[in-house]
Amino acid sequence: MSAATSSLSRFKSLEFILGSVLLVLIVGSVLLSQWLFVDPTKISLSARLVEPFTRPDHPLGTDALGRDILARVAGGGWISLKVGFISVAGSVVFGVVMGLVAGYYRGFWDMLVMRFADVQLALPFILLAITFVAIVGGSLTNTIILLIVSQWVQYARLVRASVLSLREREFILSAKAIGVSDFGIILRHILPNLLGPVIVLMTLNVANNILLESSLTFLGLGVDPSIPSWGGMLAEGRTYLQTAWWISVVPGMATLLTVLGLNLMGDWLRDTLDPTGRTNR
Amino acid sequence: MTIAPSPELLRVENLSVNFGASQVISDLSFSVREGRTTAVVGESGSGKSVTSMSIMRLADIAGARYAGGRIMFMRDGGGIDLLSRDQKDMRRIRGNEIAMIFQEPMTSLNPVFTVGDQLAEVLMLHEGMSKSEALAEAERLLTLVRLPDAKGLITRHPHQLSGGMRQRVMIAMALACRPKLLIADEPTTALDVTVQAQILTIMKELQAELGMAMIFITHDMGVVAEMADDVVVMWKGRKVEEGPVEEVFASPKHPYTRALLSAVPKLGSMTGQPFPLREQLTILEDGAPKLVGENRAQDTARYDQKPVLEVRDLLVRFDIKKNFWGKATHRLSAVNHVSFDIYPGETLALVGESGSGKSTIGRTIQQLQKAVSGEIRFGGRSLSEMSMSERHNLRRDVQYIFQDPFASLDPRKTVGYSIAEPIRTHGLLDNDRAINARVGELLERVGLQPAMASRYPHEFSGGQRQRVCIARALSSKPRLIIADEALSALDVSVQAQVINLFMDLQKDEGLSYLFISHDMAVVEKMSHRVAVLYLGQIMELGSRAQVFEDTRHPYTKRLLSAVPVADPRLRGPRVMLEGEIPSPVRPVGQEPKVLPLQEVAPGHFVAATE
Amino acid sequence: AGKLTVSSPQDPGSWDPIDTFLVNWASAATNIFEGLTYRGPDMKLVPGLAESWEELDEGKRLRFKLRQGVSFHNGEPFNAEAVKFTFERLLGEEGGKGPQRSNYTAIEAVEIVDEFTVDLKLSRPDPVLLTKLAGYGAMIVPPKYITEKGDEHFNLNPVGTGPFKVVGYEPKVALKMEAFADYHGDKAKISELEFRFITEPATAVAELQAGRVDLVIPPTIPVSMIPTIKADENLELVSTAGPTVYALRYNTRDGITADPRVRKALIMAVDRETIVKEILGGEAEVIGQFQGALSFGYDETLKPLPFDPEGAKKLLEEAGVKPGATIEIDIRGNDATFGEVTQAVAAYLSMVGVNATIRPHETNTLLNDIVPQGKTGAMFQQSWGGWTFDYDNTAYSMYHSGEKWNPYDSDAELDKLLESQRPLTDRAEREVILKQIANYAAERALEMPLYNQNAIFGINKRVKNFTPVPDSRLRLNEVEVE
Amino acid sequence: MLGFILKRFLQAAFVVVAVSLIVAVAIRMTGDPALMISQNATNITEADLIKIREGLGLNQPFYLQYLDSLKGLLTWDFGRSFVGGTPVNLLVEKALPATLMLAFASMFVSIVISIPLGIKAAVSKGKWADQMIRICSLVGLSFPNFWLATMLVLLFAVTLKWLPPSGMSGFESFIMPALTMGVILTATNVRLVRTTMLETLSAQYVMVARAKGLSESKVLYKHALRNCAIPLITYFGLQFGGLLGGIVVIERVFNWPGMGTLAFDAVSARDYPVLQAVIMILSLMIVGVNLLVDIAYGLVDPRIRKE
Ligand SMILES: Nc1ncnc2c1ncn2[C@@H]1O[C@H](COP(=O)(O)OP(=O)(O)OP(=O)(O)O)[C@@H](O)[C@H]1O
Ligand SMILES: Nc1ncnc2c1ncn2[C@@H]1O[C@H](COP(=O)(O)OP(=O)(O)OP(=O)(O)O)[C@@H](O)[C@H]1O
Ligand SMILES: [Mg+2]
Ligand SMILES: [Mg+2]
Repeated sequence: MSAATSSLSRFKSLEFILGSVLLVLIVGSVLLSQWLFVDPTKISLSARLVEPFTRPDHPLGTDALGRDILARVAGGGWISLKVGFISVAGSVVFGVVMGLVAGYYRGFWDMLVMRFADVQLALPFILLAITFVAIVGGSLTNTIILLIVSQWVQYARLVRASVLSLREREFILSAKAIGVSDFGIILRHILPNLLGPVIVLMTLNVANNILLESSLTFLGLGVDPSIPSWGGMLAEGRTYLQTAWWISVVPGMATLLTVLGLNLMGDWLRDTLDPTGRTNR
Repeated sequence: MTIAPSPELLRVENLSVNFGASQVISDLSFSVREGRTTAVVGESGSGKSVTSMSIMRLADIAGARYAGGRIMFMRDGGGIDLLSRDQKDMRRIRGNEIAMIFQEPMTSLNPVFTVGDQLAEVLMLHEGMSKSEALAEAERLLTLVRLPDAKGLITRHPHQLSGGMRQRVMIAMALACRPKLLIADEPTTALDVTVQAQILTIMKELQAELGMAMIFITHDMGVVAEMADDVVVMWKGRKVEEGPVEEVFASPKHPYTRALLSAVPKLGSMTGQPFPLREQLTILEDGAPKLVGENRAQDTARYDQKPVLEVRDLLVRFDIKKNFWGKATHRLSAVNHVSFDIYPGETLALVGESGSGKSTIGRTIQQLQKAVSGEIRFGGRSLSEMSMSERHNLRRDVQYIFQDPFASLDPRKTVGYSIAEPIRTHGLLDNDRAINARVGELLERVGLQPAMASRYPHEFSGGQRQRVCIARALSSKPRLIIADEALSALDVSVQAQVINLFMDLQKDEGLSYLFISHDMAVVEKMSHRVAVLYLGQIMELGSRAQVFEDTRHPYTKRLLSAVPVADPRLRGPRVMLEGEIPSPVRPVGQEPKVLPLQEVAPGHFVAATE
Repeated sequence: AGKLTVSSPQDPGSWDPIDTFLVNWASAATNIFEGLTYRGPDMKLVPGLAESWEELDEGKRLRFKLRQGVSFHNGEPFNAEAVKFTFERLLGEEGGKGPQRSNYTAIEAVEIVDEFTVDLKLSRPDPVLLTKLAGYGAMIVPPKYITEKGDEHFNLNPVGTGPFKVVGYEPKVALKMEAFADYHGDKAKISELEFRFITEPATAVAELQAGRVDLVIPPTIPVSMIPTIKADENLELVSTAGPTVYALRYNTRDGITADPRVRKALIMAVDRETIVKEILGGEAEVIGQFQGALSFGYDETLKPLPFDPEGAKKLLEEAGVKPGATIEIDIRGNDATFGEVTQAVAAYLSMVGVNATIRPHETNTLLNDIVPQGKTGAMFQQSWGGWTFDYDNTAYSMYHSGEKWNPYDSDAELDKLLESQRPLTDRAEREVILKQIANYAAERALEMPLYNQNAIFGINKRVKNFTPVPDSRLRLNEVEVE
Repeated sequence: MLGFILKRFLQAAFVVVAVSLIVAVAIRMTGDPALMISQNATNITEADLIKIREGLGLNQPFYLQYLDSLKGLLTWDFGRSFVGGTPVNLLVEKALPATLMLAFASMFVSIVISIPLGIKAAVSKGKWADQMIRICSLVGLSFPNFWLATMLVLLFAVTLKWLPPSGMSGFESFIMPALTMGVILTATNVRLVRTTMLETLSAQYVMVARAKGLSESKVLYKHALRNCAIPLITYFGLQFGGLLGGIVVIERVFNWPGMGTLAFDAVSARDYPVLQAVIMILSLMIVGVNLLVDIAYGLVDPRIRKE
């Protein structure tokens, strides 16, 4: 019963409430944007650069092509969240598997994965991006692939380091002594114990990747500019900062709120997953 | 009874301490006199450490709240209440007037600073010494705690010292500013008897030299008898008894104290017994003592049958240093040509000091460690001949209880999951209800409640965790259990319960045990045969009676004489192992000599002395 | 006296005239080097290092009378030898390694008549040659200096006869110049001139606002930042018609745009006037042909197709294009302004039932792979402008069969027209044919002509006497600073 | 020790060779530099292109070109840039210190901010100071670096005119780029410091240090922090490596003449020799940083020290 009450109190924690409210709000308005807001791609050259809070039909103003900022932020969330989440999910899956294999089996696999990682780390991301985009072209899928390719290493390294210390821990030995298979040990004993730091890195990287998309746009490597995305809007708004700050500040705030919500949820999730109640990472 | 009581130094008055909503200490009062030692004993989790941390005012840093009471500390100008001081004042008292040795001595030294730095730091802070003066003083202190080569030690880092050495450094550090009061929280639990004896002697001598008072916390009644002038007994956050040590030992008043003392195994109490004895036990039920179980001789060993386990000429080495090409230049022979058998229903005890290779033997048997050479046979079949699936099955038949219960439980799985894991892994039961029922039954057998299955390891006390590990080892109905220091974290009353459980299982199911321990009294009580290990080699091997009553090897003798006796009347000088254990690390090609065993009596083997 | 700091978006890497085609080479190097002819901001061809010239042998020989008493920055004298050396270098081994040579292949030989008279012997008449002599590869270089120090040294330490001499060059950072005291023409009014290379528009504008840069030259300032500059009381915006024309060209081979009616319809569907007025802040001129008004060959009677969505719908229906048809537009990813324009174009197209998606590309991939290999969608960005302001330069590359920029179309008649004007040295005759070509291309609607963009200069008000140039070839000897 | 060096050397060689090979192959898939060079030149013929390629040395077989670039690393002569023919080592010698200094400055800013904040957050875990620090640090993660950079420029250079908006010209010019990068790195680093500190703070020796009567700052900054050093140094090392190649955008915004700009321009222009040199040097630097990290391990933590 002590376990039950403590998990209940965890559930009720401020972090969870705040985080979930934020995320529900954001994801909700993103998913419902089609019905809630006007067409985010609708151009109106007669209503360019409308300031926020001055016109009821454009509560958050319009951009240089007269498109409604609120609608674009809401609609653009879809792409941004997709880029953020899919790329993180992909790199987590790949990176964690590689890290587990390298760390648990050591030897040849370890060497292979780690040398791969070295090479990957020595390749600057932006260079990779330009070359990649130059070869295969810019598209949403390619952006995601690019992010996965360049980020799995982080997870692989993190996981490997954790596995290296975990596999020497006595409870792993004791599972072995009982006769649990390697697969069972990795799945049931190692993985749950390294999830904490992975979750933290994930929540940080979702934000990072939403923004990396904007760096790509900034460098001219982005995707179709008429499809709204937070990164794209941030990049677009940069030259307007002195004359129309809202073009970039609004998507920036959206990113901030998402990141905040995610991090709060991430912290909560990690605490919940960690019965020892001790913050690991 | 003391004739002229020395003046009070510290008086704890009606102290109550809370962690969050739960009160862990209630209304505690006791006092410590100048130049005298007060021992605090009691069950695990009864608030001993919290009391000492409260005196140091460190408990509030860890999140405690003082709900009531005072802690009066007498200084020249009269008493001050430590609880009403702020942290800044306390910093002047800490380390200077009151010093403390923490419960986990092995982790008390900061790994990244040299021993000298850490010692000098206190001196520079409180005594205002310059760095060089402080280092000189540090060297003197290290000599004071009988550490060899104090000069060299100054520049060494903690990890380069053995546990015993580190312990003495901690003592030196606590004594650096000649405190008026020293609090020692279980300073010897992690150490084997020989090193423990050394340290206790040093502490007593230093106390006499410096005239300081001591609070000594321990659950080893032998150590209490050895060290204390007064005893405070704690139980569930309260003081249940207090008095001079002889009085408390001779006529304990509170039932808990009685239960505690009755459960203390005494070395030599078994003299003349052919078999281990299963004894009745006093337990407290709702505060009232009750005698449970039966008394019987444990004549379960089946020497007529084939051994369950045969170990032949086992050699385990670790490469310590490697050269340019990655070839080993220095090796450590952790297990050096060891042979023994275990028969069905038999308990073989493996004793020896820390680092003698006991755990390594256990781990090698459980296939967690590769041997360099030698043979291990189960039921007559050699491990090397077995197929993968046979080896897998072996992990059901042989269970290993790890030395450190906390470390061997997955922190993210409920203990129920951990206990059920062997059952699931080997498919012993197939439905969840049956498994849950079995887990509950196992928990009850080790003295815990079935409801605890849904808790996580950190929610248990050290002793409870150890019992969880024992339950897990039992869950697959093994034929052999390797118990590596399986009873060390238990207070004596619980320890006695578990010993009885082991014996009952042995009788009912013919279980065999490889019982690894450095607690000689427990070994004497429960084993059929005993093997004494020293630097990876068996020094003496024979039946319990042979080894304990007809001790042949000088090392065994030393080991036995180092055991503290839980009787304050029997204090006296004893043979001391001087200096450090020789290093087991040898250059390749200079492996330690294998000393041949000679049979001095039927079944009693003794190694030749050099 | 005084110092002028100019922000230029790109460092050409080498100052050797034969190594580069970059306009930003010209904006700095026009102050260092001179050609035989010169063309100022008014676009009139005037004498440069040659005092006069005449055409001989039916345009197959050009005779130049050289200016006397001119010396290079290092003191080396300028004479016929230097001219001969310059062109032989350009057309020889060294020139072959660079991109400039092909512009001057009409020159067969350089013959020295006397120390200050020199003949260019041509293999065929080249009507644009005299203009080409005013810039880029034809800049006269010092023979002794180059022979002694080597070409590599010359790249980084250029020496010419211009009003400014180079005193320091830090690759990717800045080029520093000083007024050349022995300049033969109007001596520079400022004593120091520095070109800083700043790629990022916002950064360049920030530098301008901070007063650390006096002049930001094109193609830096995006239209989106015009209000920022206008709002700053210390700054001023100066613009002039530039050479660059923008169009979305068609894939005339496949898809719906293979039909000229569709191509016309799409042009009519887009309100180019509004785009120019709103998005480009009026800093451009709508065009109906792929050249600007300054270009030789421009037909002022050829008006842009009117904005007529209804007419466009009708034409599309005629051509059998159903509403909801989709096309792709390929553009340069780093051109933010054109990105916005394209989005507006797409929006207009959607109003006539054509849904366009936009694919941005890394510039060089678009230019050297996607377009030449014919991998574009139905439309692709082409921004083009030769400093020579001669329509031939554009039209030949865009319309002649087999040219790099013409991956889809092949029109025998157009080819013939294009080829026929090339050898003509009679300007009037050539102009007629060029206009004919422009009309022919407009008739077939080979591209959607958008606009001719102004060259936009951001300038600090303390700079006086600055005249904007359409072709980036800035010569700053007249400029003064307070 | 020798074995260690040998291993390190082989590892470095592997990374440099692999990275440069990947880049060499990839960049050649993105187009022909001769076309780039002659992009706007009209009337160019195939023969002209061949001449240009010859001039660039592209007529040689790939493996010779590649070996040449490897040799360049050993002789510190990477040939000449395809764009303008500037000797590559000249470019690199200018850009490398610029980037290194900026990376150091950014790390410095981030460390100076994140260590005290991280420690403060750890000490007051769960209290409002902790929450505030964590939330504020996220702001650095929510706006892209070029956006933050522009804001700084507008504030400090355009409005207040305290600092130069761009370029590398002495101490003031470092402040804004370093601050931008520093703030962004800080977002992650605060968390990292907080976490590792939390673990260390629960260690026994921290209690012991307190029991000695040491002041709180000595306890935290001497005893606890030193024990966090290993994970921190590891992470800072990775971060530094990332900075070396990853500050293209910041270099662009601040017009910083560094390796990022050089590399970006080189890729855009398909300037093989420059790109190859930049990549090889960067990967060497990254290997070097890893080595320094390993050496630092031994310095801060005697348990890892080699005998
Ligand atoms: N930081 C803490 N937070 C919450 N509860 C604590 C904390 N420290 C100790 N406790 C609780 O206080 C009680 C007393 O603990 P304490 O460490 O004093 O026991 P002890 O007598 O020293 O036991 P042992 O013999 O196992 O060392 C225990 O129930 C423990 O769970
Ligand atoms: N993995 C290893 N690598 C190197 N040396 C080891 C390793 N494991 C054990 N040793 C060494 O082997 C020797 C025997 O260790 P073992 O753990 O068996 O001792 P023990 O008798 O169980 O001691 P304790 O009573 O302290 O548990 C020790 O000197 C130890 O330092
Ligand atoms: Mg305790
Ligand atoms: Mg052991």
